[in-house]
Amino acid sequence: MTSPAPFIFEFLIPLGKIIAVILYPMVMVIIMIWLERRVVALIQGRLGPNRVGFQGLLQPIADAVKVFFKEDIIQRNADKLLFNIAPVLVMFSSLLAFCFVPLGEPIRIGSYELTLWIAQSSVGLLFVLGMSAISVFGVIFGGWASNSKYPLMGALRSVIQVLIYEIPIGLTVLTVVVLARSIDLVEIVRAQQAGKVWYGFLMPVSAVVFWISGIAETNRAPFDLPEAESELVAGYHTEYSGLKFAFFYISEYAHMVLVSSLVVLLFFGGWLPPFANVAALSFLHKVPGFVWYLIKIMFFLFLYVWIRGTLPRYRFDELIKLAWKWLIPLSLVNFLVVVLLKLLL
Amino acid sequence: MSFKDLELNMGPQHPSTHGVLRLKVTIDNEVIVRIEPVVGYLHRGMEKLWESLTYPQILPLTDRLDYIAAVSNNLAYVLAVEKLAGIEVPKRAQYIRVILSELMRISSHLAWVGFQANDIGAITVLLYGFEYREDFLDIFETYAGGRLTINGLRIGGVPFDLDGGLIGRIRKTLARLPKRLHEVEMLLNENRIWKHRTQGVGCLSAEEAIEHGLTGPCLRACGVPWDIRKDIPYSSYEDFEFDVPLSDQGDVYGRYLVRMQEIRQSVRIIEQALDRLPAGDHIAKVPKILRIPAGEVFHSIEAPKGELGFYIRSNGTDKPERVKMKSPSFINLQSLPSMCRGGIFSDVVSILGSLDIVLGEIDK
Amino acid sequence: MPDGLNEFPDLNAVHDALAARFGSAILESTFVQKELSVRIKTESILPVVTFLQSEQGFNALSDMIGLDHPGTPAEGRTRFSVLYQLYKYPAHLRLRLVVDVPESGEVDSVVSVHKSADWAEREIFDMFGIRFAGHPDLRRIYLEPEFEGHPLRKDFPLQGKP
Amino acid sequence: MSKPPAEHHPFLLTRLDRFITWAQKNSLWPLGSGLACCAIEMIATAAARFDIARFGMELFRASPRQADLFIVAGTVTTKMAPSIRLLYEQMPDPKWVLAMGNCAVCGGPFPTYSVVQGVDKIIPVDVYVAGCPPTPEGLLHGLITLQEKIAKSHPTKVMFKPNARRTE
Repeated sequence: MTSPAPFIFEFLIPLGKIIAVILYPMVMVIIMIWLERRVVALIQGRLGPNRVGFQGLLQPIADAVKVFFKEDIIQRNADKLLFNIAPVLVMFSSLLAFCFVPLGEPIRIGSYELTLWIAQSSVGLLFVLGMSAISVFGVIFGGWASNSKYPLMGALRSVIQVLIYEIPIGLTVLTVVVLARSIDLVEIVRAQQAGKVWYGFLMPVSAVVFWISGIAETNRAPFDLPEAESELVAGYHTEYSGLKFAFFYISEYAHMVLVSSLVVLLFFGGWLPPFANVAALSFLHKVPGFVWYLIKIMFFLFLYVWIRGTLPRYRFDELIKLAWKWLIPLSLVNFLVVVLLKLLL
Repeated sequence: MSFKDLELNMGPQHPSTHGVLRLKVTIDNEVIVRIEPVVGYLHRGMEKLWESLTYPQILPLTDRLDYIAAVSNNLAYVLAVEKLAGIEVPKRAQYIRVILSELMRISSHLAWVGFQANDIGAITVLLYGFEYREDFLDIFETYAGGRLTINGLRIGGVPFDLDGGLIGRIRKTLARLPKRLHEVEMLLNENRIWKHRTQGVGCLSAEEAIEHGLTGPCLRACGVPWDIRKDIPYSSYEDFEFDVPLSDQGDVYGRYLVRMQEIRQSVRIIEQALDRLPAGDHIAKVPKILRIPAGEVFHSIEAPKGELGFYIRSNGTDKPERVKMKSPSFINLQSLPSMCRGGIFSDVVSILGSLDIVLGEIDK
Repeated sequence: MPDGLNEFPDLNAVHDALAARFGSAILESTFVQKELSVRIKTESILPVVTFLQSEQGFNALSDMIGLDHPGTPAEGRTRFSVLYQLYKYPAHLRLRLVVDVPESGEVDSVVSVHKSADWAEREIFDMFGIRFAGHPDLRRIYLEPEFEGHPLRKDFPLQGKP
Repeated sequence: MSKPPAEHHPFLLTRLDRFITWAQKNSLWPLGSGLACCAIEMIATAAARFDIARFGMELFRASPRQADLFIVAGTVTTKMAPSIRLLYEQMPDPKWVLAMGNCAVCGGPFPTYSVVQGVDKIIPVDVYVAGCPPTPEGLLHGLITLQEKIAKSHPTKVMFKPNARRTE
């Protein structure tokens, strides 16, 4: 081949995608941080950041720049290697998971088909779940390496919490897999398109259990025990300062974006427009799928903030009880019912 | 590092110790084995300082004891001094004192519910509580010029009279209050997480509570109707009709319910006082240099936190020989270890919050 | 019997019972400002408090107060006094007990009777240096352990020792 | 190294300075540390009516490692002084201290044996806010004054000369 086109397609586009896969979560995180501070402020009858940039939109950027120029403290008794690895691990795993998160159907540019994901794999969903579970290692390393009591307790709480809530997540994901006959995220969305009903409406129990467990996985209120400020100071990242702390901070938000994306992909039709069956509303199809996707993600991110602004924090034993007594039995029964119905119908 | 008998040091700088309290907590995994409060990080030597000041000079310093309800401290102090010096306070002044101290009680309880909710993780309630409290601080600002430590009373009466404008403002603020309390209660009362965190946590039976010397809402949450305003009325409290809210749970939830009801009773008292505000002077004639003949007196009142008393011993000069403050938080905090027995680490935060301690009056 | 006490039969009954049981231990009783104050011998504080708690129903110790009166030893009293402010619930009676303590003397701790005496006694120890025999954990409560002197003693300067 | 300040600072570095100080002054995360009465007014400043969130300062950090601004809100006693000093030293550079209230400024109404007569006896203070306690407006004024002070600082100098801030 002599034309330069293949070179562009084979090298530059993947490069662009790699940059995009880092930028996209980052942009979402920045929006999310801003959204959280503004929305929580509005819930509480305040204004929230509104001095930096238009309506305070530059606030997260100011925070990031400031944090970048902060002193980095590694305390004397810390395990330096693990202490340094932990934030990188957390950040890396949450960004890597985005490789397999599709943003929409492929776009045709001339003869070239541009896919809106970095990698499509038949086990994409497993990979994403696995990556998000790896970040708990970062939390353990961080909490243990700090050689301090509060971070250690925070890390332990985090491990137990994540481990327990993996179970209902796995069981509810299985119901989706059973219906879609695939663990490829793109195929799952296509199956919802073909079935004309989003799985969230077909299996509301799965969607709710997945969402609750997702909040617990991301250590957010009301399950924010690992960093419960009134008990554990700042939890596992108490001893972190500067950029490393920012890594934890950003990855927490990236994780939220990831969980919201998963909920949307698995249960709410990803980039599919709503009311696909209603002919009168067919103009909704004119809006690009990506926009629908973002709107849905934003809704779930807003839910995160809403919940945080409303609910108190669970106690540790209640948190475990909630999982063992409610979520796990519920998701088990739900799984059985879905499988039985699938077999019978 | 072993997780059996892990010693945790909460404070003196910790987000939920309400100031500079230090708790030495020994935990076995998440269960509390031992807990020991360490106080004194805010010990300012008030009692020593008071011995070198004249009686009126002491008054503004009492504001800094329980700084969330400053007028209550003033009231206990001036009542003790007046009792010792035999000063007769005009009826109007007594009513204004009641109004001010009940307003303080409301603002203190509003701040409390905010802190308590924040400790349990409901940050929004903290901001609601503080927003509603601002209205009351506005009243104090209009009345005395300060927001928090307003030095709102004087020996012999009150420094300023209540005028019509301020009375209207108080009424307006009180009229707004029920809706706002309802808003807070909607967020908390039937909230499952809130109930899990507060019900059955930090229980104390009535006998235990009396044995520990507990006073105030914490005692009334155990079902003991001990309210000095009713039992040994002072400053014309006998003129007003009000109930003493009780709860028989003795847990954190009970303390929350009692305090929310107390706000409503305070509203009742203030409305009655405003309706029947007698005419007359607002301050008695008190000599510029107050010399009190030798003697001793103990007088206590029902402060938002409990029984707040002053023991004053005079020696015939214009300065007291000894002023001792009986602080409710000091006694209430002592019961923390018994309340936390067998609890979970997270409970410490919620129990400590429910005691409504103020380090200023514990450490003096 | 102090003047005016017979107008308050409840309190009078308590005083009579106390006088009947511990007649020799009572040094002085005063009734001023409707407050009954009974000065008793130092060594009999624990039995008196126990008696009042178990048989007279004074179930709460509101406060303990330390006093330093360096001028008075000449009048036959010692340098320090410790005051016990007792409260009877639900009868709403108050009673003040006073014991005198010499400069290096000790008082019996009443923690075994009233739990709220624990910190109160530590506070008096911290501020005055009065020791309480039998207190489970007599340490400074407000000041750091290294602090020298006892601030509420009259000979302690306000701004601390230089 | 006797460089005159500001004027002879290289152009690029002053641009960078402006950028960094812009970020720093707009994202002052205070340490959530309250000592006495002033702490209540500090919380009131964070609450709805005054809302320091507008300036990006509402993230009260519980851990000193993540804080930029130490608001010493209240009386510092001799027993508390070592902890205050420790907290200050646990904060990463660049850090600022605001002494809130008369007690933190100079000991306030307590000239007694147990009160440190001003927090500047133990840690360096950038801005003093008087009052007993200062009103939230007063604290906000102090914070804005601090923002102005930060805007005039030269963080790049500190970067190239790590001990500059300490010896200044």
